[in-house]
Amino acid sequence: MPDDAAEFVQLITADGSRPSTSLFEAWVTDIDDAQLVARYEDMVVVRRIDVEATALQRQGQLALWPPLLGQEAAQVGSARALEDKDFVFASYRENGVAYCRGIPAVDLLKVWRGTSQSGWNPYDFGMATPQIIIGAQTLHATGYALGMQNDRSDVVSVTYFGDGATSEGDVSEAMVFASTFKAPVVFFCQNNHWAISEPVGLQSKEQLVNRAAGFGMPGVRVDGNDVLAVLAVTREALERARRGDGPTFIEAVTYRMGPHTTADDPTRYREPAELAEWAQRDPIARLGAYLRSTGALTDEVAGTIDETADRVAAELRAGCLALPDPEPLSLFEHVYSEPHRGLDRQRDHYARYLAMFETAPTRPAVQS
Amino acid sequence: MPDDAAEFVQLITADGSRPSTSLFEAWVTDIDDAQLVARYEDMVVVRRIDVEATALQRQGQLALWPPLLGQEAAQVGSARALEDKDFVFASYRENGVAYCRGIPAVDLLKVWRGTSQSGWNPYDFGMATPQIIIGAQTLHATGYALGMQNDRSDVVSVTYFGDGATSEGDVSEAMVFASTFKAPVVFFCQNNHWAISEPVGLQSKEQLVNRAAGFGMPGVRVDGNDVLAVLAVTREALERARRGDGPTFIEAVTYRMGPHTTADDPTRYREPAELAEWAQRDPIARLGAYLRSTGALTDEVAGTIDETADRVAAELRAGCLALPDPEPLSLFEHVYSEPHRGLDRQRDHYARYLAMFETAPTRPAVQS
Amino acid sequence: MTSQVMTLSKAINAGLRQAMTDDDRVILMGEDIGKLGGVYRITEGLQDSFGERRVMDTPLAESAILGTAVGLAYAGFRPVCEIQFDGFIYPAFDQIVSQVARMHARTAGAVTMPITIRVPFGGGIGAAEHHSDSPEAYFMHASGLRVVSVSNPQDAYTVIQEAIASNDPVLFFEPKRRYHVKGDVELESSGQGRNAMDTARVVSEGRDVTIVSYGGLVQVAVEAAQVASTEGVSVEVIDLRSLAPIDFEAVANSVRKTGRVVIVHEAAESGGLGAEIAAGITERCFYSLNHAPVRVTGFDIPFPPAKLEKYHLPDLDRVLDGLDRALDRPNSLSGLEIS
Amino acid sequence: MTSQVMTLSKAINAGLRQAMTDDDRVILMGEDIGKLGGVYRITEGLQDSFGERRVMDTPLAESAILGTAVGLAYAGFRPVCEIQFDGFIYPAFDQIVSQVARMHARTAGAVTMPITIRVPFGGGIGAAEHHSDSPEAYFMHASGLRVVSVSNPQDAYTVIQEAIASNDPVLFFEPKRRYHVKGDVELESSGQGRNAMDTARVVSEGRDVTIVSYGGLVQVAVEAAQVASTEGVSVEVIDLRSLAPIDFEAVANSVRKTGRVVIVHEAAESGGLGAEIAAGITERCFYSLNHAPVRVTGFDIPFPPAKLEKYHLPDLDRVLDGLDRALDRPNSLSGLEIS
Ligand SMILES: Cc1ncc(C[n+]2csc(CCOP(=O)(O)OP(=O)(O)O)c2C)c(N)n1
Ligand SMILES: Cc1ncc(C[n+]2csc(CCOP(=O)(O)OP(=O)(O)O)c2C)c(N)n1
Ligand SMILES: [Mg+2]
Ligand SMILES: [Mg+2]
Repeated sequence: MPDDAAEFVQLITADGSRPSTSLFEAWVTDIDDAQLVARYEDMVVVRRIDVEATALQRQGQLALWPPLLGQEAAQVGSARALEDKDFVFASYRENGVAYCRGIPAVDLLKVWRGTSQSGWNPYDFGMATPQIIIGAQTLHATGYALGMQNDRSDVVSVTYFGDGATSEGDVSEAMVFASTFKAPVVFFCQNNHWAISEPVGLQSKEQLVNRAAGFGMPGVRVDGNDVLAVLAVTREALERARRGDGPTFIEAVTYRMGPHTTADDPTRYREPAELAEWAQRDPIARLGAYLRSTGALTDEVAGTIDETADRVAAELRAGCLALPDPEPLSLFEHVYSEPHRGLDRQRDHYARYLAMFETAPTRPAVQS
Repeated sequence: MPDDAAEFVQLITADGSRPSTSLFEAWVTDIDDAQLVARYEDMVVVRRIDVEATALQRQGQLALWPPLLGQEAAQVGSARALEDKDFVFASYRENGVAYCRGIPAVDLLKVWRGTSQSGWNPYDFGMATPQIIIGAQTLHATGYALGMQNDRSDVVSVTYFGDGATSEGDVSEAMVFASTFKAPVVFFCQNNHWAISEPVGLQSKEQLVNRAAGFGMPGVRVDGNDVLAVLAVTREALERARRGDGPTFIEAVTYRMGPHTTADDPTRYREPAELAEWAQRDPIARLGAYLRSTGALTDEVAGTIDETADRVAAELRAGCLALPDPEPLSLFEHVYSEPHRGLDRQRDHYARYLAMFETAPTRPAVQS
Repeated sequence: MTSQVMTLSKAINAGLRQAMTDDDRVILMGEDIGKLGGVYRITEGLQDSFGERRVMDTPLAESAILGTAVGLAYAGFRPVCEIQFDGFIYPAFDQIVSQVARMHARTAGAVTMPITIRVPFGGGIGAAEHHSDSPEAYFMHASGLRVVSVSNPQDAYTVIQEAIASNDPVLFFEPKRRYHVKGDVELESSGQGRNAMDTARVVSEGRDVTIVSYGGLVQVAVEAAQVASTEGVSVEVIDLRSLAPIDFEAVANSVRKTGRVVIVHEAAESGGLGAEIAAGITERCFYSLNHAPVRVTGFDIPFPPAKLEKYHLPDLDRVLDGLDRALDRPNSLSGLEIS
Repeated sequence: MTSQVMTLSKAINAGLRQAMTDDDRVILMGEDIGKLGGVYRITEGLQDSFGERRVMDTPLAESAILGTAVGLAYAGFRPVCEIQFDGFIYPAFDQIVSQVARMHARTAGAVTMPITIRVPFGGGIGAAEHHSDSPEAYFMHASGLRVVSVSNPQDAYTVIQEAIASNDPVLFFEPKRRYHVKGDVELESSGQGRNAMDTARVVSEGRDVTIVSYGGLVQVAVEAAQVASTEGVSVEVIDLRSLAPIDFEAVANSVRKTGRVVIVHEAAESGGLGAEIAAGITERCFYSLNHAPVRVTGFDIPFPPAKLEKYHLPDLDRVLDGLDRALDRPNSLSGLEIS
């Protein structure tokens, strides 16, 4: 089990103490208890969204949902290190990142309810819509960073991907390009120990962070269940990119406590003991314990946070049920941004076809 | 210039001395002067083949030729470390490797004369035919190694690729698979400093050998112009693979002294000074100097070797000119190994079409 | 003859098991195919029976799955690669079209590539993006490959074994939407002579018009034929099975009889299989045709979000409308005509 | 009007230069395109003029070239990616069909992908394996992309600029065998209104039969028309230019007039553009057709070794034979008939 703090950056231990021995403390000197309570709230709300969405899926309101349970600190800690102007290219599981970017929770559901292929306008939040092709987004992030570099802006792009994704050629190629051109991009790998049913050991015999050096960029391994440590290392990486010193690879060691998606049954391939062990390192419980010890988290504060979470969840549910089904002819929208004689013809055809049914009797049922 | 012997394994220096300080000497204790003379002959013959093929291209007998000038030691040293049963998956420039595998030189020309897509039966020589898609063969080698492992054989597969190839996703994916499954495969990278017009620094800011560690395999950097050092490090890697300890990455530091292919004009993109500098480290001159200093290489021996080289070259030229043009209907051969109704129909059609011309008058010339 | 009722997915599983039992050079490779048995459980139980070396969970890298399969084929194995979903085959495109497809020709026949590539494909399952593609046309255009698809458990059982036994590389497209449909399977129908894989199957005979389809839409074609018959139209339904090469003899025989044809598939119309089928039919049956071949296909759009797929995918009504057009009659439902 | 005689390759170079001058968001990316100016020198001199940031030599990774182009498009750039040869586009296939093609639709129009992908394509140059492919059909089947090809310097100059100006992703196929052919180029024909890129061009008018082609074989079609005219046959030659979407209006107008059509391309017949063109013509012109559309194409084989390419590629004789077949007459050369 790679939970030995010697192997990664950790600022708050699994049982909620804060030894303050890490050099990375320097990156979070401005983070007071109030801010930590805010991160605690982020994580509680994000988990509540996750639970609600899972319930919506169980109730048939969503076709699928990819839970982030257990990865709240990795996502909140890194996303809260970003500035508004930065740009995120993530996979499908970064609901916590999306929340921190200000994306309304209901927008996360559109894809999984099947009403659209993406939930928001990327430019409104500095975050691309979810990427399903494993690893593809790491190249997009690198290209975006090259664009920022061309424009002499100090915007950084951040890409999220999983442990499994590190095996895809695209991720290696992204590291090659990023390194060669010193692109201002942060590679944020959430090593949640599983790629569906495959343990991380199948993807690599070596710690994933070690991939970085061979591609000519610094690598940092961080306790992904420690929101403060994640914030610190991400800040460092962002700062490096912003000052023109190129990419960083961060391996956030965390755990996917739930199934891969709601369609998955992890009992088929992993031991309950492993899950139990990781439950001891829960990112929320840990920060809660620390903040209780400092006195910043009282029952009253916790109660308010729970209320917020409940409100967000209730809004999410209401919003989900209110999502309108798309119109049939929207099929043809936005495939091209300019007129297209082939598709325009198909649209016309289909519109006339649909119109027929308005006046037509109902077809007799098929006996199949 | 990465010619500092501290940065790589070197047994014979550029000026032909042999300090015998390297630990890798242990791998070549059996190599006496007679054997070194044989390697010298290999390199001389291989270079002679290269020169002859280049001449054939200039004379219009070949459409193209990819010279290996300067890379003789990297290829001969590594290929001579192999056993017959081992299997090579190379790119298009490994003419020296092919020579050492016993492939008749004329077979190398078929591809470049355009009479066939490959020159030999891979199983006859334990070497796949040339691969043009950069990096693709590294996966084939890894798969072959997995097959050997399945069969509990001690055969090792060796893949050759260039510095440029390291950027292709396929090469990284091959390293992932090889490492995960401890496949008995050797990744032999000839860093000849150029990928057509692109210097190696565009592919990587880091020494290529450092790629290895992140993928969980040992990496060795070797003076690619020192045939003995290359032999030593390749033997070590083969031995590791054979005893079940998995893949190795070898970076052989060498230099492409000629153009990328005969179609290329390197004066457009590189300085003459660079070439001059590398000429000082010529792999053949160096071994020659060493063998002259030990007395093993006399003028007489050198003369015999030159005669051999001339004979091989003459045979090559004669063989080239004698290569038969393929028959039109061979177009349809070996596309499938079993009958194929679609292609069989096209073949019949075309055979009848061709037959028409046997009785037909000649078409009047087109005025275009 | 042992016959058994099973689902299409179980039939593939049984076929794989049989092929692995018959030939110990057959090995399976893919993501999550081992302990999990694949996200669709097609390989369920096989790792238990045949071990980790013959049922290999691979790292997440599709190009590597196919590229190492090439090397394994070099070494005398018969790899069966699972691509988890249709939309994830593209990273392996280069290895498939440049290596798998061409190695036999490149080596003048010295090396064979008996590789089977299993691809769950198509829509109709309410899935997320990249989980409903129909990429078969890309591969039928890549010389050196064979492409097949199945529509029922019996063919699934037989054809997967034939594909594995073939010395040529075969893309085996599995219609996800039909995985759970049951049917009778003769378990002894394998091994004896190759024909299911190479030939089209007449699903139901008819006189007035032919429907050519494959995979997940054969059932829709059959339903359309039933409805049409209530309207007095006799429809012949052909299940292609082999998409490359196409069994044009079977198709042309039918169209010469009926003089009319509707081609039905999920993939985009432009450059889809329907184009090749229509062109091939017209070349062969020009003087028998009473109407241009009609294509009823997915639109030329990226596969749409789940809530829209029912509009995108050819369904009963659209196939019936296609039949009406092929029959030169107004839409049998609305009485209206669209050109 | 400034008109100048230049080769097709120089015309592309001039078009790129103009596009880069007109819009500083245009950047070029590819292997060896900088100092070397590309292996075909299409980008010669551009890095000198516009610098290394706008003419980027990239590491050897085609998927990354397209994948980073997606990110650059996100950031408001208009990347023009060079794929060094046709046969090297497949490693980028996933990024092209799953990302470049679909990003606009995926984001409901929020993000545009004004990416141009330049691909030197086709045979006839005696090249080694993977240097003579004609992969255009793969891309015409991938919804979300536009696909164009050019056959002469004027179109090369105009269409490359239109492709770059388009907010949709465009595959721009350059016929290698025509790079060195010279022609008149109006240098001021750019910018004003988009039409060359979207429309087919009638190269020469005729009454008896239509030839539809594109790219490198348009010239062969023209030569065939000349020879046919000496035999009293009047041939209309159409250069498609736009391969996706196809300008079926122009094609159908011609075929309605001639009643006969021969489609000529280098790519394999099965699933090639010819299939779509034949099917589309038959759908539109069924009652005007006197003969099934005839396809004269490369065979369904991997591109053969150089010494064999002259047999594989449609040449004057094969196009003439195709014309004879379309005209229902015995081969004008041998007097024999093949069905
Ligand atoms: C190219 C590609 N191959 C396969 C898949 C199917 N797939 C979806 S998620 C997944 C596992 C990904 O694991 P990891 O990268 O660790 O991310 P995590 O799901 O753990 O967040 C797989 C194989 C895919 N989406 N894309
Ligand atoms: C996938 C692919 N992309 C591009 C090319 C074109 N190409 C041929 S050789 C070459 C350079 C290869 O450089 P390197 O790997 O260093 O090998 P070297 O030629 O130096 O031996 C390139 C870009 C190719 N053959 N395949
Ligand atoms: Mg994971
Ligand atoms: Mg090189």
